[in-house]
Amino acid sequence: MIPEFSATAARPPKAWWWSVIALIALAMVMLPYYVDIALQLDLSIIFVFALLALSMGFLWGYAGILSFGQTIFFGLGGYAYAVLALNTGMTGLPFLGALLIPVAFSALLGYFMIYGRISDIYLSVTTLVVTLIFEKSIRSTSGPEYVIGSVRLNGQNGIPGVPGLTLPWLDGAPLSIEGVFYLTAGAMLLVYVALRLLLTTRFGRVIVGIRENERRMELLGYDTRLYKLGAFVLAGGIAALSGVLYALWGNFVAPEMFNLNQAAQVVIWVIVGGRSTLIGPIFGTGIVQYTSNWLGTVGVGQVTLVLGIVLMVFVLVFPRGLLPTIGDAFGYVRRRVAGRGATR
Amino acid sequence: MIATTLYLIVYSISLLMLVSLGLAIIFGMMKVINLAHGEFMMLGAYTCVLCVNAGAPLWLSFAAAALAVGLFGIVVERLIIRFLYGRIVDTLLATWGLSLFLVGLVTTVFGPQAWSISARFGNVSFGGMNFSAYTFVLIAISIGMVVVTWLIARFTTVGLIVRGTMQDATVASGLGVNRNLVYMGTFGYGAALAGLAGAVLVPITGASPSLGLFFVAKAFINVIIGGHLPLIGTIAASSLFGTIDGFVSYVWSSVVGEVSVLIVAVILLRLLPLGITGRLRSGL
Amino acid sequence: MTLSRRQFFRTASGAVAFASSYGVLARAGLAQGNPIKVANILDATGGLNIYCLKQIKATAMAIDEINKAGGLFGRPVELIFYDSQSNNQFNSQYATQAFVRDKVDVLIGGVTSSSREVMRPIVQRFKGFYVYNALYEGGVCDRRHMCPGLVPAQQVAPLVDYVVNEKGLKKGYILAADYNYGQITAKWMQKFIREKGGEDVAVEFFPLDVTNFAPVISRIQSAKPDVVWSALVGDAHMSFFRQYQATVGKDNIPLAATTYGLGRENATLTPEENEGIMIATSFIDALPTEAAKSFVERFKAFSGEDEYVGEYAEYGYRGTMLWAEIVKKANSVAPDDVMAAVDGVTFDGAGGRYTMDGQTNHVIMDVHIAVGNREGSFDLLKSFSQQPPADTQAVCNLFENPNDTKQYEPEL
Amino acid sequence: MTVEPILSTTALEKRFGGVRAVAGVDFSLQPGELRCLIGPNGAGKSTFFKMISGQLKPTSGEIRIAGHDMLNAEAYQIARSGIGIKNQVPDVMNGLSVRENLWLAAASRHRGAAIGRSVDRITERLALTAILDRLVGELAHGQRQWVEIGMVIVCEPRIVLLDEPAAGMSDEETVLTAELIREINKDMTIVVVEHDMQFIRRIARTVTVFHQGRILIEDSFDKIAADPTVREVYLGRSGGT
Repeated sequence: MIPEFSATAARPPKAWWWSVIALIALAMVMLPYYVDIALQLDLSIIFVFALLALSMGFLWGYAGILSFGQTIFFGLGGYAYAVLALNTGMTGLPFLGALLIPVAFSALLGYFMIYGRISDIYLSVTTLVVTLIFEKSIRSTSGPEYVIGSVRLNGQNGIPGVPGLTLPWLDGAPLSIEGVFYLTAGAMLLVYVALRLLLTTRFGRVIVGIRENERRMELLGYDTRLYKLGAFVLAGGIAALSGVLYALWGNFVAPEMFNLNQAAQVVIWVIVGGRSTLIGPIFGTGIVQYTSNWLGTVGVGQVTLVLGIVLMVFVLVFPRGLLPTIGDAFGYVRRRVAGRGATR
Repeated sequence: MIATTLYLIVYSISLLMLVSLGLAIIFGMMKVINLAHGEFMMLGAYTCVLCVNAGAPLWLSFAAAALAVGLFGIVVERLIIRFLYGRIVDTLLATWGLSLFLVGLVTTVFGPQAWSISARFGNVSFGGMNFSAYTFVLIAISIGMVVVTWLIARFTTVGLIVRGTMQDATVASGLGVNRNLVYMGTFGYGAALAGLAGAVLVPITGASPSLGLFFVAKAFINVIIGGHLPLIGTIAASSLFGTIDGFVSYVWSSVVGEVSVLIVAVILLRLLPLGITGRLRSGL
Repeated sequence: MTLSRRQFFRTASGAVAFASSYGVLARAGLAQGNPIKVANILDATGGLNIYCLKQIKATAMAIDEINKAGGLFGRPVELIFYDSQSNNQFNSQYATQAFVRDKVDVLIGGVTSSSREVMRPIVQRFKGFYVYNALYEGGVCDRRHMCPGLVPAQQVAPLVDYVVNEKGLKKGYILAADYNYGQITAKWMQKFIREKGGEDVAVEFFPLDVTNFAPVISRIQSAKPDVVWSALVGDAHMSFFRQYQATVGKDNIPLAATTYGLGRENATLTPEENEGIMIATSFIDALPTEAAKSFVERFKAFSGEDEYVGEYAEYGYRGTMLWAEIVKKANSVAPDDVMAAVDGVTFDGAGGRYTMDGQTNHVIMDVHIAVGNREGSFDLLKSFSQQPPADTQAVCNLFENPNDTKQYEPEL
Repeated sequence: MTVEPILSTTALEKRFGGVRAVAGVDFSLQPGELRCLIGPNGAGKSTFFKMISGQLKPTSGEIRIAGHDMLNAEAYQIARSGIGIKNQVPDVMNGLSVRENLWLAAASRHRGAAIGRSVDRITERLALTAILDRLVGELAHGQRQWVEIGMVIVCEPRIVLLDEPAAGMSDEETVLTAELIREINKDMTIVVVEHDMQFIRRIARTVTVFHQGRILIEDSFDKIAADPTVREVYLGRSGGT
């Protein structure tokens, strides 16, 4: 068993876990001194997407809600930031505003689905359909009449030139590539730690209980729909953060943020990494993104061909994902070793 | 004006039935959501183009497409799907992988460009309007597909066995029915319908690697809204969405048509979480 | 090396094979000194690759020819290819990687306007030089960017002139893809049609994934125009030409298109569907010039593909060669020197003479009116000599504002 | 003097399509009672329990808990009003440990350190210490029943509904369960559905017999056991299980 999963999930992390986190944080701080900015850029986008994967993985693995449409909040976050920042000329407040708008929408959509008691697979489909609605609607805004404030929505082409985050103590200059690296790495690490700690709280334990047996939790007196809505909104917020960071990373937003391909990728990252852990989605994102990035420069021909095979192999052979499978293998070896020791 | 609207609506409905029946059968009978459905259609389209280019008549190419994709479906069922029965999400993910794989493979083999065939059907005119004669062929085939499926399910032994197995697999296998064979056959039949749909679309859209992508979302929504009864569900959902799309696209524009279909779909999911046929216990 | 480059092409058909150009030279002992590095970022995979696959090879052929002719001032040219997988995120990553890690001297590529707008700020940030080989909506005003492709006014004006004036098809029904290019092109169509005394009865836009054109075909028949104008783009929209031919037919209402042929639609539709579509272009395979014939032959030999070549492939070759000419004139590959040397550079290519317009960094070129034929190709009808990028010139002046980097939308 | 019933239903009815699973039940329970419900399979006992606990919405009728109308209340509201139920099939969080199951149950009632204390108390009372860190899904059927009973009573409900608490238990466990039920009856009102007549004999004072969705008869165990109609509909058919 992976420590995060099941029995010990609710326990506060041990000292070794905190030391690993501290080491990783230190490594992140040091990294820009040792690697070129192209690699920092590659890593930053992995961190951004890892947040998106975390939002889906958390919702699926811990709350048992399979949402194919985390891209809704990802895209909304990006677009909200672009529109707010370009309109106001500020970046700090738009950053916050861009988190609030998708969160509000996720509360609305979540209320609609969870309080309507839409069954599991239909919830997945509804989220997918909603993200497709957003994609189609945004795509059809290329005419000059689609303006929010002074910003053209630009349809298919998306909004280029999204301003980078300016921080008051940096003399108002937009964040450099190193700055974006620190921002994305920090955000990912913080969200990961926060989610891990959340699982030890009453809220965290209750949503895991609901995943295991929603009816029992209700019979124990928990308003399960409220908890599920809470988890859904939280995940929406994480996806929104990912979307805002994406806009800051590439300085553009486009309707592709909502599309089927993007939604599919999130699922692939989570599946590859492991759906019942928090660290799995992060690793999955890293591996898949790095692979497609690398495939694009070595020329294997069709990248989708390789990704398709990866997805099939994982579902058929390692349905629990990479990390849990490795964890199992470790556990097996350890038991074997321990077993041999005992018989001696 | 009225005739045109009516024609567009019937055409829209037929297109939807054509592209979603195979998916609906596989979903309704086997509880498998086949996300590679669009790519099955694409394979059918390429089969059709290859046959026509090799000199086969069009109708024979349609049959060849249905047969080839049907066989391919059986292979897929044996190699992938059968390990995943009862795991609805996993089948969805595995077929998603298959879909990406097939798009990549076909692009590598046939190139990214659309392939076309020369098929002259001419046009029919009435009321000062020309209508493509082929669209009437498509409407006929689409209706034919539904009718034939209904006849098989209702009046043949095979249909009876399949319905029985899907209702209660243990009882059926107790009666000496080979369950594997039934699943294989059903999946193959659904795939064959997808292949036929793809082939029938060739004169309209050509065959290209992205063919599946254009239709799979529509088919998917249609099936989910239709619910678990493949025939009634497909007919009901196609009629509803076809009417909306056909009418709205003609009176306003294609964008408004597509978005209104999606919005109606979301509202329906809220009202009927199990689809239109969700509350019906029996039927086809 | 036992496998010749051309064989490698056929077997791999992937793009990175081209990166070996320099390797071959090095082994042949031709390479002296540091190679000049050229990055080419295009979509070999994904939905946009119908515009890119030929251009990737044409760019490689241009580099190959430059190297065979001894490189640029004695230095060999190395091509590095990146597959952006029809995903702007990769355009962003690879553009940065090209400048930072691979330290390229010029960036060539991007096929959509959005991919260009993602990469231009990166080119600015690293003070590089960027060649965008595509037909687009016009208006980019940036000294670090050059575009050898057609812009709407350049293309639409001659086509309208021919269709409305010479053919007398006054009443037009405009269909366009629903994105910036389509929106802007539709406006230019309206403007020019009205100026020439024609009438635009309707303008309609279609999302790029629409395949069912039955509703609009019915509306067209009710409106009874003299001609249908198309700025439809992409794979899905090809269905329009099929469905149009099966209902209305070009014999009844002719079709004129600005983008038709870019995705090599002519080579993939059937003869009857292709026949009679009127287009305005800067290159077709069947141009009756020696330069065009030679280009088509060389490309077919280089790529090993015996198919219609098309305008986008020629853009790749044209853009690379124009850049090379500018480098020769500047006698330096440094982006700032290249920028300064742009104005007035010419290259006599397959579509005629290309002259760099330093005011906009766009190209003055011949525009050819052609019509689709039954052989999956086009017949030349008429050529308009040396058309300027008038729409972009109206809004952009890099001589006066050298620090401009905006993309303007022309006011109509 | 009549005490207000802690739980009462009036003309409670549930239809599934054309079938009336519960066909007009008037039921009343006094505080502190230990009531047994018996009846053949399909008599409507479990459906009745599910309506009281909010798992099924009644077609018509009335449910009152301590005088409050609970007909349209959600399951969690009913639970908070003091009803705890153990369902027929063990209904626990199989993927979690025994400790976590009990913790979740206790946390619905308590806050902070009180949660841990009540988990400790129930662990001791039900002798679950040895299996505390095992996954519930890995336990034997009988053990899971105990965990579920523990989860119900750790919430300190006013009324406990137990649907076949002794099913699948060994004789020894059955005896222990009966003892436990009698013990918790000191603090809580209890309704038990059971088939095992030996078990009922051990615990029951008043027995209610369900038949075809209605209450057939309500009396003391001995009278019921002697009643010929009951023997016919219930004991006669199911062979006195």
